[in-house]
Amino acid sequence: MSDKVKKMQEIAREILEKGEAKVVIGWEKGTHWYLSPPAFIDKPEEVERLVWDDFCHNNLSKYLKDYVNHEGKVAIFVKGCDSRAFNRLLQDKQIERDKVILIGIPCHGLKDQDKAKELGENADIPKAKKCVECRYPNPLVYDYFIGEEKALDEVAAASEARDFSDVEAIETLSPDEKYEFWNKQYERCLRCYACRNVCPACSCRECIFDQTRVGWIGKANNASENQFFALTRAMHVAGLCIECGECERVCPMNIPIMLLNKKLIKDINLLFGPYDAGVDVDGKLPLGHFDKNDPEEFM
Amino acid sequence: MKTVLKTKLPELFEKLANNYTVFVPAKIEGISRFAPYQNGLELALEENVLMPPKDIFFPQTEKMYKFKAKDQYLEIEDLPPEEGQQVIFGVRSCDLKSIDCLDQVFLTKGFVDAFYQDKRDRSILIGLSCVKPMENCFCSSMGVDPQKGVGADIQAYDLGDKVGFEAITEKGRELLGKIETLLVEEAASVPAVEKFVLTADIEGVPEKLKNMFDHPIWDDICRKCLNCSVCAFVCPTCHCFDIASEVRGEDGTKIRCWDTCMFDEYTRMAGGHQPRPGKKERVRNRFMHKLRYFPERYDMLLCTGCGRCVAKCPVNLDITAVIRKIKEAE
Amino acid sequence: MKRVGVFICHCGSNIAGAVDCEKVAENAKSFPGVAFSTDYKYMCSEPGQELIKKAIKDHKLDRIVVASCSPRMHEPTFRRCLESGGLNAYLLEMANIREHCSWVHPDDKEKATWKATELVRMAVAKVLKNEPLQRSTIPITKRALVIGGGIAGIQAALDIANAGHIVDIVEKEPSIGGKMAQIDKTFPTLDCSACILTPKMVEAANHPNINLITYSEIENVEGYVGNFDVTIRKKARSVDMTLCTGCGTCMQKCPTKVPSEFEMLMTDRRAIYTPFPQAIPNKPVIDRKNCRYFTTGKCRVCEKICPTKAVDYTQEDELVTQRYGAIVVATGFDLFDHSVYGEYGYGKYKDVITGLHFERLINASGPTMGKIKRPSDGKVPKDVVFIKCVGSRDEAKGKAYCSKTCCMYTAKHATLVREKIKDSNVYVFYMDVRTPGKGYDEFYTRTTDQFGAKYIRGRVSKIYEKGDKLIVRGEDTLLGRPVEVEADMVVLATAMVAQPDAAKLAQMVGFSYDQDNFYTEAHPKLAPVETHTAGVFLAGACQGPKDIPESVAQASAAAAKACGLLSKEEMPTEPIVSCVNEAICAGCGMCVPVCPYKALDLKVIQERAHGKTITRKVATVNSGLCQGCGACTVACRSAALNLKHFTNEQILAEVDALCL
Amino acid sequence: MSVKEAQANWEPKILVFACNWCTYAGADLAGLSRLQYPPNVRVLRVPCSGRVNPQFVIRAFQRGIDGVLVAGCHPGDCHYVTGNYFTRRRYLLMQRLLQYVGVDPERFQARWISGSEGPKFQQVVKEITEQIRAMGPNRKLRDAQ
Amino acid sequence: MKYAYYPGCSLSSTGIEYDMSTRKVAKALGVELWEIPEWNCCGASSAHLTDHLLALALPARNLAIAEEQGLDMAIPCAACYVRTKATEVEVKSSEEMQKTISEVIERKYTGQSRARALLDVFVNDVGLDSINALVHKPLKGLKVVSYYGCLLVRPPKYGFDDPEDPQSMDKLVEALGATPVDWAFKTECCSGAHAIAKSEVGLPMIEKILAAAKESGADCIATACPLCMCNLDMRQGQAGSKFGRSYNLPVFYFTELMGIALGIKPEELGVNKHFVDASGIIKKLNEAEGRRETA
Repeated sequence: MSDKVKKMQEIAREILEKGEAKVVIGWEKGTHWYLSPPAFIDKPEEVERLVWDDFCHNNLSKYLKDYVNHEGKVAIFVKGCDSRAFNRLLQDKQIERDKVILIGIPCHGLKDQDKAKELGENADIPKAKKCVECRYPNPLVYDYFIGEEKALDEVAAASEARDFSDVEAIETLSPDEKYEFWNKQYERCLRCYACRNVCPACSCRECIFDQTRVGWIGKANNASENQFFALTRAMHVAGLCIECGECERVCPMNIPIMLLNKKLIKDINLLFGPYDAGVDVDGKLPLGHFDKNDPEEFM
Repeated sequence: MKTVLKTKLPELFEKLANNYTVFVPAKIEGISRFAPYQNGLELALEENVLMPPKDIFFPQTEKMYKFKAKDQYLEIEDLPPEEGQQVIFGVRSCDLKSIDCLDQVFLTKGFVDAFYQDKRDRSILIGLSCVKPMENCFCSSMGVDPQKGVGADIQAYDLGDKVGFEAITEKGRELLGKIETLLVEEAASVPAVEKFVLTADIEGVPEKLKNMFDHPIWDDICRKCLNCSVCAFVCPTCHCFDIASEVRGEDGTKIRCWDTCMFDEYTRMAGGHQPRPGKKERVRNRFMHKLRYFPERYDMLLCTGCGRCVAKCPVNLDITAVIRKIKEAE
Repeated sequence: MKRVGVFICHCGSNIAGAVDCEKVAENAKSFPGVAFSTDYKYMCSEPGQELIKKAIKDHKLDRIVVASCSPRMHEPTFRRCLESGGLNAYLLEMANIREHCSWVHPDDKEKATWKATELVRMAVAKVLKNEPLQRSTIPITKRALVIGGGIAGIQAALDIANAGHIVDIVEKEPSIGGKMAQIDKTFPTLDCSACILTPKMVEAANHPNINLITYSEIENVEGYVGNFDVTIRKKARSVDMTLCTGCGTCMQKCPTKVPSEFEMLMTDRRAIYTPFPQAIPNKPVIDRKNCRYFTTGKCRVCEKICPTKAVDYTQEDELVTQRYGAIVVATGFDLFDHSVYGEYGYGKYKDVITGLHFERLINASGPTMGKIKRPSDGKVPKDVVFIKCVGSRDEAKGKAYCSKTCCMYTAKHATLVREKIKDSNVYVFYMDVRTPGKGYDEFYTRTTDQFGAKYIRGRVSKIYEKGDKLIVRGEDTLLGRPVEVEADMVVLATAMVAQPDAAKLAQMVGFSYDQDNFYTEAHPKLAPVETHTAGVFLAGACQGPKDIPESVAQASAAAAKACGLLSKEEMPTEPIVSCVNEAICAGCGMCVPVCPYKALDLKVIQERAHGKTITRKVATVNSGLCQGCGACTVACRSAALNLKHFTNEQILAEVDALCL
Repeated sequence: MSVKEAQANWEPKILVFACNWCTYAGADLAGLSRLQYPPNVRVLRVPCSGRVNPQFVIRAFQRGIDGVLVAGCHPGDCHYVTGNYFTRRRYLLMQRLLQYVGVDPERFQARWISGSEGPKFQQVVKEITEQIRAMGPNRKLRDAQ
Repeated sequence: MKYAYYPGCSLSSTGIEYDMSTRKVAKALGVELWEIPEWNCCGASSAHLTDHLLALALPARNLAIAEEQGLDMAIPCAACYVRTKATEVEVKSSEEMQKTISEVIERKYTGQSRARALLDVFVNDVGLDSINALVHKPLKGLKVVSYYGCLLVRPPKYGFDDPEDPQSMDKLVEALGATPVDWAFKTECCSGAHAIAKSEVGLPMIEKILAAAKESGADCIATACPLCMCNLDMRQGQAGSKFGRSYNLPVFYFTELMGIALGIKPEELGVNKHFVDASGIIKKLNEAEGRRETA
């Protein structure tokens, strides 16, 4: 067992024994070696279930929404992306800071589950795509911290610059080629809403896609409705997406959802100045304010 | 047994396609599913496909009829009937069993669904045996024989570089006759099934669940669920649907679309009341339906052990683990 | 089943000339929900309106579409028609088939008729989803608040008070009077500023309808037009206003000397003080930051000496909340801090002063008793240089705008120097001389011709000290030559800028301000004293640089607007406002910053869920503030916010109807 | 009518979301001034361009509109003070997103048209109509009906 | 501490003592100067008056070489500094310009490597405390006016010090033990090349600076620019005779003063190359030193 896992379990045990929180949310081993799904630990004796390995993909902060009316505190483990998700939910007033105990873990980048399954346990498994481009591997906010502070620097140093080449590749296509590409992607969308439900930027009480009575979207599954869903969701998370990449990971149809989200991130940065969602809790949202000197193209 | 080289299968499908719509397992845009055979299609015969054959009989979106508002009345107009026979090749035992489940729902107990029945009647099923269970397969635990499914018109066997055929029904025999020229009669033994990675002990579970509606186990099981519908939409047996109208001015179409007990709207009543308000109620319903309610009504499980939900669940909410927890529960 | 009536207007031949109105009426009959459809020559005429009213009755119509001219023209007419026909006014929709159809497509009757039909179809689809809306009224509190007690605030308060309404003036300093009290003479008449200001101050103080709330600041503003709930922080004066007689003994005996802000720090005041002798109220306050008792715990001299025992060290800040019907904002201006100008010495040269310093230097009650003496050594300056546009018309270091008053006050200063120091030389460096105003240019001409001030057109690039002189180096652009002046004193015409806390107050009250933090009028031409927030008006230099007559004029204008509002008992409200579906609202607050009227806020509600009582936050719309723009509805991702009369459902229905 | 005939008789349909205070008034002025333009535009009145939810735009394309114009007051002139600044932010993004998924740039446009700019309204809708006519019917994002 | 050293053309000719003293002082302070191999002209004056892109591209090549080494550039000459800084600022603010420039110079320059004035490096990177600690021979009693010239701290967006009243050189000479004298001509123009081409314009400008320095009571002038040095030192006699005055004000590069205080022999620093004889000052300093030692 690695020192980190030991430390994790120690902290969790301490929190539960002292009664600081009633539940600790972490990760545990799942059906296969390459799966580390979320775990909910209520009792000190269960802390041994907790793990930290290359597959702790799930962004745990989203679960805090389930504990809004929970009595007492909830403790959760946060990677860089989980902490940004936490900040986002805080910014959306969906959770209260003092009802949560955050245990920060610097993250070296997780491994690709599909590749892991394909290549086997002893192979050199590549990083998950979302982790290759990660720029915030360290938790931005935490009450406890796993590992040494210097690990923060190491991890931060290892993180790479944001890469928009995939977005740019699509931008260079002709309109018809673009449409063909996206139409193909969304033709196969099941509208299972896994992307939405896993997304920490989606904090609505009732999503408009569930409001059939208003008639935003039809129940029918076809490329047109599915693209309404895709574009609307992209606009709804514009300026809020923290690039955890969970939407794309959980999509059973392998739709490159982050290509849409990254396009908006790229444009927001280009048009309105650098902005990273979930970093500054007190900052203004890109679509929540304006600048009189915003680019003028509509003359 | 009548056999054909796997490399010759396209030729065989080509021939059948003259008279039938031939659904074969194929990989399209990286997703494996049943698709009408056409030249150049990338076949996916190594493993079972991600999307089950369910949507051939029960499409995700199905038009039912058209209507037109006139003065204070509605005029109903039936859609032109679909015609032609279809062959579905390569249905694994778990999916054959799932069709059996769907048949129960849509064709028995005095409730016959005309849309389903029509498609079902026009279909000839060719099963395909499994040799190496996939990592998430546990069909044998659910009482399914991976070598020989139920309800197939023809059972095909994976013989390595060849496929062997065995007619089960009259329809099947007739179909085999049509491709006889491509088949070779030879003695062949079906290879034994390899060991399953995943298993589940279902013994006594449906009975035990009768007294577990209020069991605290559900509080724990439900917690990581996201209430998405990946599991239901990749499930070969889930069959809930919702009927809706698409209205454009005076004209409208009634459609029915897959629905799932994971969604908020599924049980929300007209007045806004929500009897299954949270994850717990919805997750409980899903497993209760699969493992208790369905067996109670139709005397069969509503899980065939295909493992698709285990593979695709974003949070690894594994039904075999749930079964284990139910077994262990006090 | 809803029953829509459709009425197609010919507008004489205005519409019928290009659109086949009979055909449009006929087409409309088949639209879902339409129970009656007809056309008529002039729908807006008396018989036309009667036709509609009769049809409502005869055909049991419950909503109406009128296809005629622009709704911007006759929507009120037909709304009244519906009301008198017994329907709610908001069950009307109009299809604009004149301005948007017949008039612009006069030559293609077929296409115009096609378009008119579609416009009617859109209107029908929308009206099917219209809801009856009720206009309501809000009561008006007959009391006005004037924020700022300078000349603008005093004038506005006097005008409102004279109209018979109660007015409170809130002033942050211990005395009213503002910047005008510091000024010596006023241009172009050179009459004494105090002589014309103090009578106004006294009048305000004695007016039965005016309450002075000095040494106080606005803490919070809630509510909306007619009903602003304003919390005022009355800072602790440490002197009981009811006991103090203003005898001034305490101010003589106080041992602590503090540089006087009123005198631009050029002389001292005491820790217990009134800002200037004519202060109103003429009762002192204790400056607790500098008071010996408050800093060391010992002293209490003023307490001992006070004959009426008015000194009270235990006083605390007091928060009072009062409801007002109207607010006049008259918070004035500040002066540009010229220390950003390195070329003028970063403010470190003692004899480089601002115009306001100069006002105090020449004021008979100022630190030098009206003798012009330079601050460094008290010498009477012989050579005085004035530099205009310091901080104004300078995008690099200051503000882009023209500060408007500096040309005139510099001319005034130049005149006064020449008048008081006979053998003096006055140099004025300028970019332009701008003197639009009654008697202004004549005054400037006198300054140069009669008083001999030397105007040099050019900027000053550097000032440095050489011995006891200041070397002012610049360029005379008319001669095209560098010039150097050896000066004894330099006076900078620093720009008028917004008060440092201007933005904070605007955010509190809820109106907008420009990039320089000056308050933005509702319309630069047609609503120059209103703000975008109903019931809030602007007076004086808080809106932009102004001289005294302009400030006074605007103050009276703002007062007139306020009086107009206060003269009513109540005012009607438009029901087209946003509303919140609390069941859906997640309380994320994304709508709040989008609202320009501060109409959105979050509130806590209680509800039962899963058998427990829980509290959660939801958005709430203040329908008194909401103007119905609908920006919030788009910010709301879950569509919990909707705009009445322009709901999501209605707009979607219009889009759908158009696409058939 | 056969499919071919329908195609031959195709007329572009263009939806204009117009704010009540500027662009709608501008369109009224175009009418008052009898400025002619093609009969292919339909003006949908909204209080402010800030009311135009991007979802309305996608919906229009779904249902078969060939081009959408969102128009409002010039920045700084908004009747509701700041509404159009939000419109500008939102649609700078939306426009790029639509182009990114293959919608031709001509099909979605945004313009500032004031109440006094009747001629501009005329010119803009003329231009858009001609552009769209040259491109033919929009099939992208469109539902099968 | 390591920097890419860019001496520029003046430092191998008229300003050779600036180069000598810089290298000596840097060594003494433990600052490693890696001279940019094959450095090219910064393009001063001529390039930016003729072609904007050329003016940016010339320094960009030097910066690119520095960037390849992962080093910031240390630049003694004020003109070289301001031209190089201009390139850095432009590249950082415009991605497009960055691409264009990289294309022109056929090297990648991303704006990572920064242009630094040598004075900035010594004062802000090495630090006044560290310098002070290394002072062997404090310049006790020496009154110095710091003359920054017109380029070193301007325009404000390039500068590392106040554009109107800079302080870094004043603080530096103070750290060396000398007495900085405040004056109003710190950033006055020395007339640049006018002194050569239009002496009737140039000489009065030089004269004003010298007069102000003299009037302030200073013993000498410290400077950071080879052209300023030329004008104030070489043309001091010319300016003086034109106005009938004699100033006798030695002018030093600040690096020379540093060298002297650090105990380096004046000849090694090139002090003997001045036009206005500085030996008097050196002598006085030595005498004071001697007195202190014997005392």
